[in-house]
Amino acid sequence: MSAPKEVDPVLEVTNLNVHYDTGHGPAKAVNDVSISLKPGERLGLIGESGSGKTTMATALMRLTRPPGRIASGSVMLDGKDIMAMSARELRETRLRDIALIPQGAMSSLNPVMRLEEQIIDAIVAHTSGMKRAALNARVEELLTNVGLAAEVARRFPHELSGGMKQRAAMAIATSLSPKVIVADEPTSALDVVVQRQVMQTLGRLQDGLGAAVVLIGHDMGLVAQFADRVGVMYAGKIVEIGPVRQMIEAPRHPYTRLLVDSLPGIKVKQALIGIPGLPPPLVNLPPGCSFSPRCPFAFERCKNEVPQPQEVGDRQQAACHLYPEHSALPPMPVGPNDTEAQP
Amino acid sequence: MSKELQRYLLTRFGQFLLIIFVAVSINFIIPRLLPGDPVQTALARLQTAGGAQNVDIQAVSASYRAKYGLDAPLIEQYFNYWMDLFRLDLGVSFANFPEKVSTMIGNALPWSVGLLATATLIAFLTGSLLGARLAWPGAGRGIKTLVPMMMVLTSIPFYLLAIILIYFFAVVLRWFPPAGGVDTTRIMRFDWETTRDILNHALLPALSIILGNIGFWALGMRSQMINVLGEDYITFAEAKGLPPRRIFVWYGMRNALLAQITALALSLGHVVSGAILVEVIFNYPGLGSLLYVAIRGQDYFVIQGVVLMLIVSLAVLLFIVDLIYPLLDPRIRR
Amino acid sequence: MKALMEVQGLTKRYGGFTALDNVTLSLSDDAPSMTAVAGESGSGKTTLARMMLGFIEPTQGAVLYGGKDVAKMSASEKRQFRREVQPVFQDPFEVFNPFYRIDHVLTTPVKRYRLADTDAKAQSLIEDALKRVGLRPQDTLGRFPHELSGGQRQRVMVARAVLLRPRLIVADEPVSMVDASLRATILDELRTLNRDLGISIVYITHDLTTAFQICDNIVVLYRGTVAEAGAVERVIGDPKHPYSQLLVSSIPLPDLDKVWGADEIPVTEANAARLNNGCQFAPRCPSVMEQCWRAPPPKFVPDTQRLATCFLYDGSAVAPDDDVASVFRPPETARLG
Amino acid sequence: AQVEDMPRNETLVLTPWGDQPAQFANVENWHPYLTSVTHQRDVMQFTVNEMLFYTNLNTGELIPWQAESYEYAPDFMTATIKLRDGVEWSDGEKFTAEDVKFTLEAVRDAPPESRGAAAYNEWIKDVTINDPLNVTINFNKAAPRFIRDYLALGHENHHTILPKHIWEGQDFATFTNYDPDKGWPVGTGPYKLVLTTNQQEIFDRRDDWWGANAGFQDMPAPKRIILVPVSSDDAMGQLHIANQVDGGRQLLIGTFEAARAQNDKLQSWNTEGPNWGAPDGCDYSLVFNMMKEPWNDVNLRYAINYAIDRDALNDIGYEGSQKPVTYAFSGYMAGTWLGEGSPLQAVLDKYNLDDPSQDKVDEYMANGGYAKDGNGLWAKDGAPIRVTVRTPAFIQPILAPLTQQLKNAGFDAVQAPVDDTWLPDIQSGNFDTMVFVHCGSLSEPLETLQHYHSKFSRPLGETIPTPIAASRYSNPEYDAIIDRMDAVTADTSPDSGYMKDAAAALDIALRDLPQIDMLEEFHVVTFNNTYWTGWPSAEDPYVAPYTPWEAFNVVIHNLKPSGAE
Amino acid sequence: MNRFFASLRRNYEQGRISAILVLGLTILIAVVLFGVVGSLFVDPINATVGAVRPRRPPGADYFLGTDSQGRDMWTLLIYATPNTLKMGLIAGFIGVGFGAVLGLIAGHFGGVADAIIRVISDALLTVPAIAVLVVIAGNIDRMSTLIMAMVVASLGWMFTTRTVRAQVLSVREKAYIEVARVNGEGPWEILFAEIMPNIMPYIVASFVGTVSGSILAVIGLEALGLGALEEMTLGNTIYWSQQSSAVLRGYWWWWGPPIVVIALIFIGLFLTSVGFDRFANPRLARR
Ligand SMILES: Nc1ncnc2c1ncn2[C@@H]1O[C@H](COP(=O)(O)OP(=O)(O)OP(=O)(O)O)[C@@H](O)[C@H]1O
Ligand SMILES: Nc1ncnc2c1ncn2[C@@H]1O[C@H](COP(=O)(O)OP(=O)(O)OP(=O)(O)O)[C@@H](O)[C@H]1O
Ligand SMILES: [Mg+2]
Ligand SMILES: [Mg+2]
Repeated sequence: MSAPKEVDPVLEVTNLNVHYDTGHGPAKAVNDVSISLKPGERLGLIGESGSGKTTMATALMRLTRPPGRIASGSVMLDGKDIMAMSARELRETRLRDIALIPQGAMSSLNPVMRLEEQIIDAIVAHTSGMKRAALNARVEELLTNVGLAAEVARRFPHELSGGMKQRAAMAIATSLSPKVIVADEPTSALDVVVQRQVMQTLGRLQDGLGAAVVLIGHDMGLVAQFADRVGVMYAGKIVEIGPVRQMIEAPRHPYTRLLVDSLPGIKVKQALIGIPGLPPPLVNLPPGCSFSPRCPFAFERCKNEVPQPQEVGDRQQAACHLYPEHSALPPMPVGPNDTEAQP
Repeated sequence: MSKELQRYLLTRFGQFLLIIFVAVSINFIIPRLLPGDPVQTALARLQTAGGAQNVDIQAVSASYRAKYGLDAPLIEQYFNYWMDLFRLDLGVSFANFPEKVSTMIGNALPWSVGLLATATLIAFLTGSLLGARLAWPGAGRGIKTLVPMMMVLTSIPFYLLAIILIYFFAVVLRWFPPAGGVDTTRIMRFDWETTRDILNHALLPALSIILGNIGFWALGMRSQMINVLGEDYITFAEAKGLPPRRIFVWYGMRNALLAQITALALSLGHVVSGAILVEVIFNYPGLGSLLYVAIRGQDYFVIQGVVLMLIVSLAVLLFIVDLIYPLLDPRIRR
Repeated sequence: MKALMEVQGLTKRYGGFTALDNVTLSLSDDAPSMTAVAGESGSGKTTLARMMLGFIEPTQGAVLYGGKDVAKMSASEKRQFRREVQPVFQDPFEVFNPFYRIDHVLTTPVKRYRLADTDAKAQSLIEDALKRVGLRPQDTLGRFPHELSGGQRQRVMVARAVLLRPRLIVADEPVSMVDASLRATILDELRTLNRDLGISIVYITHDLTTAFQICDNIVVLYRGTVAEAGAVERVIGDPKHPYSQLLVSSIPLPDLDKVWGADEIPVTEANAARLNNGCQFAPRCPSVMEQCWRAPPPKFVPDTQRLATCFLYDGSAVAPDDDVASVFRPPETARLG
Repeated sequence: AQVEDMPRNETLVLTPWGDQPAQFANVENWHPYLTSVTHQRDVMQFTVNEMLFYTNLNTGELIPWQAESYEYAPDFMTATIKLRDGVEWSDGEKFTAEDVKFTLEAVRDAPPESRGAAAYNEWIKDVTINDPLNVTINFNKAAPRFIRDYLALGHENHHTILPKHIWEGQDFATFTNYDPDKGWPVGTGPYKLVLTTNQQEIFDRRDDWWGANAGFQDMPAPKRIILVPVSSDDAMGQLHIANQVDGGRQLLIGTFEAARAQNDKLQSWNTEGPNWGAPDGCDYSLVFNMMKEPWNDVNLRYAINYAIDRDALNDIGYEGSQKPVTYAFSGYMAGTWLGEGSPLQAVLDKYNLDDPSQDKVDEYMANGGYAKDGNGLWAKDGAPIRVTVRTPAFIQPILAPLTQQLKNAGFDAVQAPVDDTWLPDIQSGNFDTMVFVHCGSLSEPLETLQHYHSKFSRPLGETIPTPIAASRYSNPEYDAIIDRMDAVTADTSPDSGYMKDAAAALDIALRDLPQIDMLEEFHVVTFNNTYWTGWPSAEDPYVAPYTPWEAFNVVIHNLKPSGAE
Repeated sequence: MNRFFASLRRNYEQGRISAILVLGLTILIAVVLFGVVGSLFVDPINATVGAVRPRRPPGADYFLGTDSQGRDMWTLLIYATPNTLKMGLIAGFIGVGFGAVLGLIAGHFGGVADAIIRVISDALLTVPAIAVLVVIAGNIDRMSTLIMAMVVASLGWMFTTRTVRAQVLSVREKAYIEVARVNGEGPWEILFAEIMPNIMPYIVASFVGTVSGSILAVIGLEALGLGALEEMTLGNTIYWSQQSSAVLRGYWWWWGPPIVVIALIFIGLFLTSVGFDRFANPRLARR
């Protein structure tokens, strides 16, 4: 499915900055990120470990904890700024309007409470006057929705497999039909078969609820299979965002391109090519483009000037100095697979 | 009950028996390692009682020796010791012949349990609550200043605290009775007057134990709670939009308390040996005082009996913790 | 064929639970190969690896190295074995003792196995190994593990193995904790080791795409039993066993034309209780037949260079001996140089 | 049985003597002759029980009670006691000669651990009843002091008469003498036991007491007597301040002064300090094991004597509340035969042992052939003289200052841990030196002097019959004098033969110095006048003030309500 | 050494060495200095029995008054403080050393050794120190601070064993232990070179805990009169003040100063252990 066009966005993130205070100064884990999300849209966010995906996901719900802090920016959810809400409003908004499927579903369930209590907890916190029987019925319904047997409700988290826990978290996240679901790597610890099952469940739920989904992951394949639109994060920034097909077939940002190239297929055997070098330390970002030290196309300007996102195609934006000079990414220069590879 | 649970319980029970066996054997050996002759020592105190100077020592010690079974070979004594234990017979007090040690312990026990266990539990509960609150983000000013004060109090051994409390509240201010379990002229009945009198007397000693322990629990709880609050399930609970109180109690404290339970059992078990001085200082009629007097008088079987009590109760408490732990922590219930 | 390592009827039980059930696999000594072991979580991959490394002892069967049973080796044979069979672990952080610098894992084997008689020689050995995996010694040595990235740490571990010039590396999910972009680099290095140094490699993974890319042959495990085995092109390109089919169809590919099967996989395992002696996959199998419940299927060879333990291929030949390696294709030595 | 509340001002609250566990033991055993059951000395003697006679130890005056008088035959082989008419047991039975005969013979035949059994067995042949109020004791040998020592002194743990009609046929070793339903324990005293728990032993006044009926005495004033346990000096002080007790356990002088500062109703024996207390017939002495090297060397013993500064010991250990002495003659009747003109006083003055002097230490040590070693310690043949200062717990205050004084004089002195092995070690002779409490004369000099008689001495390793003979001194010359004195009654006039012998014996004792007497024990007995007045004191010394002594019964009869609410 | 400072700096920068640790150590050092430096300025004679007039309140002559035995409290305190600390340290070293070795062995080798060590340590955990002390006190002719320390240590190792064992069990599962094996290290080398350094923070934390536990126990036993009465220690001072009813008599200078010093020692140890706790448990450091 594709996103409806001229509708107001349900979630609009503007210039979000999240910093971790460290002994060496603030680490800019989310650096001036703006994205918007239409109702019912599926947005994938990928990026390598430490690029700020989880930080971003938690910041969307204002769950950032010290030493992290939301330095600036706004997160408008259906016209209301989450950053400006009172504690009470915030509590009511969470789960009811925006829900999180946490990264570590394995450890996101209270080990000493039965699953049903944890689901009921969530419902009771937002609705009043529900009878126990009604609650039980709702729990059963939610579990069935995610493909779990009703009997599972009586179990403790440790009695569930990883996939089941992930589904349980999903059941909780969808219990109040939120408008936005943020799913932070919901399947990274699962094997492919279970991964597929879980993602399909999520897709089905999303269809049913009409909620917008932000799916976070580091696996381009997985995100491609699920999302309508994909954003690529690098060192706290969204370096490129666009419709999924364009991102895979015609990536404009060199990093996206390298990322796609590093993915092996199962059709033909090919050389495995990684991206040389390391992401920069977040407390000490290079002055220009954060990717410039690793970029095969980097030139002088990249080292001095931070590139701003710009349209590079149909609904596709990239933050790269190659544009608008180039209309597409030039062919890859071939160089030794070395840390200090330069164009 | 699952097979695994049965096996778990059986293993634990086996361990429990083994520990009891070892500890009780140690307890058998301890007084027998004492130099000198326990009977002579027992007679010694009689002689200082005056007037008994014309008792025939030889005859008496022989008759005592036979009476206490101390003329048998060691291995036989050991066997008899176990037999007696099964009959709950702890022997007699030399100092208070023919009083049974079990009777003496039975008389002292309620006082100790009433005072020390209650005080320890109160300290545990309030301390844990304070510690948890301290770890909770945005703890109030009150708690932030209260807890360090508690820490300082904890730094003073509680028998020393008892001295200070007596000085201020019993000697200088005279708000509380300084010593004893009840008023000397009180006829004990099951009525309010008696209860109040008992509480009145228990207050200062209890306070010294509570104040002396609260910070310890607060600190332990604080670090457990900080660990727990770092867990993902707390973040997820927040993401669920739960009220803070719910998160605090059911997601935070509930998990943090788990780690404190074993410590509680250990400290409950050590309550008596740790609080001997408190009881002595307050002239409180509990096990601590009993043990103190027995130690000073080297009253052989009484020391052995009280120590046995302590050993067994601690082992039992630890065993109980093992038993209820699976109930508290479903993860162990496999 | 001379065998480097023979895994013979290997079975491991934990309590009543069978983690690995009667697996036989021999690795040829003639042509250093790359063999993948794949399967879902809990299928017994790590269990197999740890027995091959001699970390745990099998319940039944044996691991023979150079013809000797690893469990019964003398101290000096064990030393030799230890040196020649090296692991690469999954988690690139846990393999480093946080107390020591990176150097510790490199200097210790040099000392313990007396690989060099002088310090200078030792130093050059270490630097060589690091360079071989694309690390610059001066940037790497002297650092603490947490000062290196996951990818770098994993490469150090590969360097460690290189240093010892083993005959066999057992790599248990060496890249599952590493970012996609680094994954390629490390696997490429493993392949180079195999080609250039003639080291046999057992690559354990649940990622079929990488297995396909670097390995010659693959063994697909399901609940401790071999579901399918053979040349990667065969097994992954055209899976025969319903389980391998499920696996391959579940691979999320960044290929919008190859969408995930729209059919949802049944989540609950109906009839799981029925299973007692039959095919392990029967409860989940879409093409389950009556006989699947009764006895475990034998190793059928439906076509060349593969076997599948599935009654669907009843009628095909049965692998002559139990050894799954019997259907392996020889390594692509051609690509060498 | 239901026990009613009683107003505090009609209740007398006492504690046992000395440190007790905070709980009573054996609360259902009221056998007065069991050595280990301490009710007799703690409370029974002035509530349920009475004695034939008491003695006012301050004057020597006999206070007849259940009996009217006693009389010895000239050869001291028999004594006849005349009982008072009208004495009744609490169950209404008459108190008669039968009871006396029964008791004396029962104790004579009792198991050895019974109180007094050994002595009765040694002295008493049998008892004959002359008529219901007249009974004669027949002795095995001349016993000029038996009646006084065991039946009349009113001093701790001496003996009470038992009701034959209850005790007859009981097993003396195991009978508990307790049955509330039957009104046991039965005695002739004005109080009956109404409640006995680990916290309290309560006695209520019995208004049918014989003494009032017979016009012998008025009813005692307290309607109830409660005995409560107290475990420490501190606690006792606190109880006194809070008016929760009226008397019992002594206080340390400091505690007494502190308590008195907070409660001016408290009194002791004297009205001024630091000698607040009353003597108890004992002193603290440093005993040498005469059977061991080098303690058998009189030079060493003398040197040690002169190293000791008794005043300083008194000051540091006891805040000046005791009295320096050089021999164990107590402050009771000694006043009547010591002092100006007494031959005994002359001997004490001659030796003048209380004269600390380093010069004398050096001199005696030199005489004994000792010299100081490299560490400045007295040594012989290179081996320093180690003086181990051991004490029972109740003399512990003397331990530190005494050790320090010996150290200062150049001895290698150490404190031994305080425990209860001291007595077995005394008995077996397994010690070098020991600080011990030497209880001597309450009445006549012989009481103390006889303790060095060799009949108590034994070779090393053999058990001595009484710890008072710890030094194992033996001297035939000395024995002869003591034997002479033992056969006659005490005539303490200065010129009597008895006193001449006493002086001769004392001279030998001080010359040989088998032990060094240091301080006479004065206990700061403390009474509270808040509810009860009429306590004995130096100003009104009608009887000795100690609760464990039987004569404390006289105190009960002298108490008057203060009128306080 | 270089490595030590490097790691110190790293830890400090990571916020693991906290103000609390510094404060705790400062207090402890101050207490030690009080004893060490103080002893240069006072005459030890004044702390012997009968050296000065007994029972004087604080004043010009006696800075902290004198006790019932004629000892100058100030001098006494200066000599008693290091003695008490010494006992704690000795007991701490012995207890933790013994406990850590047993914990390491039990955790690392498992099996029979583990079972035996566990049963014995669990059993001893239930035996009160007093019982053992009574036996020892009875068997020696003279109690000394060293023996006190040993007795307390003999019952103070079990907690260390427990913690160390638990830590070894978790470290033992780490992959780097297996790496060490294939690197050719033997079991003992693995235990001491690979495992032990990683649980050092726990051992150190446990040392601080054991020292304060031992001091607590020593003072408790001394206050019961079971100590080495001839030696100058804080617990003995408390004992003598109790013996003389100092509380009731309002002679606060007998019990007050020792209590203050004891409290300072405990506060110092306590802060140090809190500080080390953060060291051993980085998560705590972040708050
Ligand atoms: N508590 C913290 N203190 C300091 N820095 C932190 C903290 N948490 C995260 N960071 C840093 O912030 C950056 C972003 O972290 P984040 O967890 O958002 O990454 P991610 O993209 O979710 O990675 P992953 O794929 O591993 O989940 C990382 O560089 C990380 O080191
Ligand atoms: N020490 C053990 N005790 C009991 N069961 C074990 C043990 N080790 C492994 N198992 C069980 O054996 C089975 C196979 O485990 P193994 O670790 O070999 O699987 P794996 O294929 O490596 O899985 P993964 O992909 O999750 O690493 C699992 O079900 C596991 O729970
Ligand atoms: Mg993340
Ligand atoms: Mg595995």
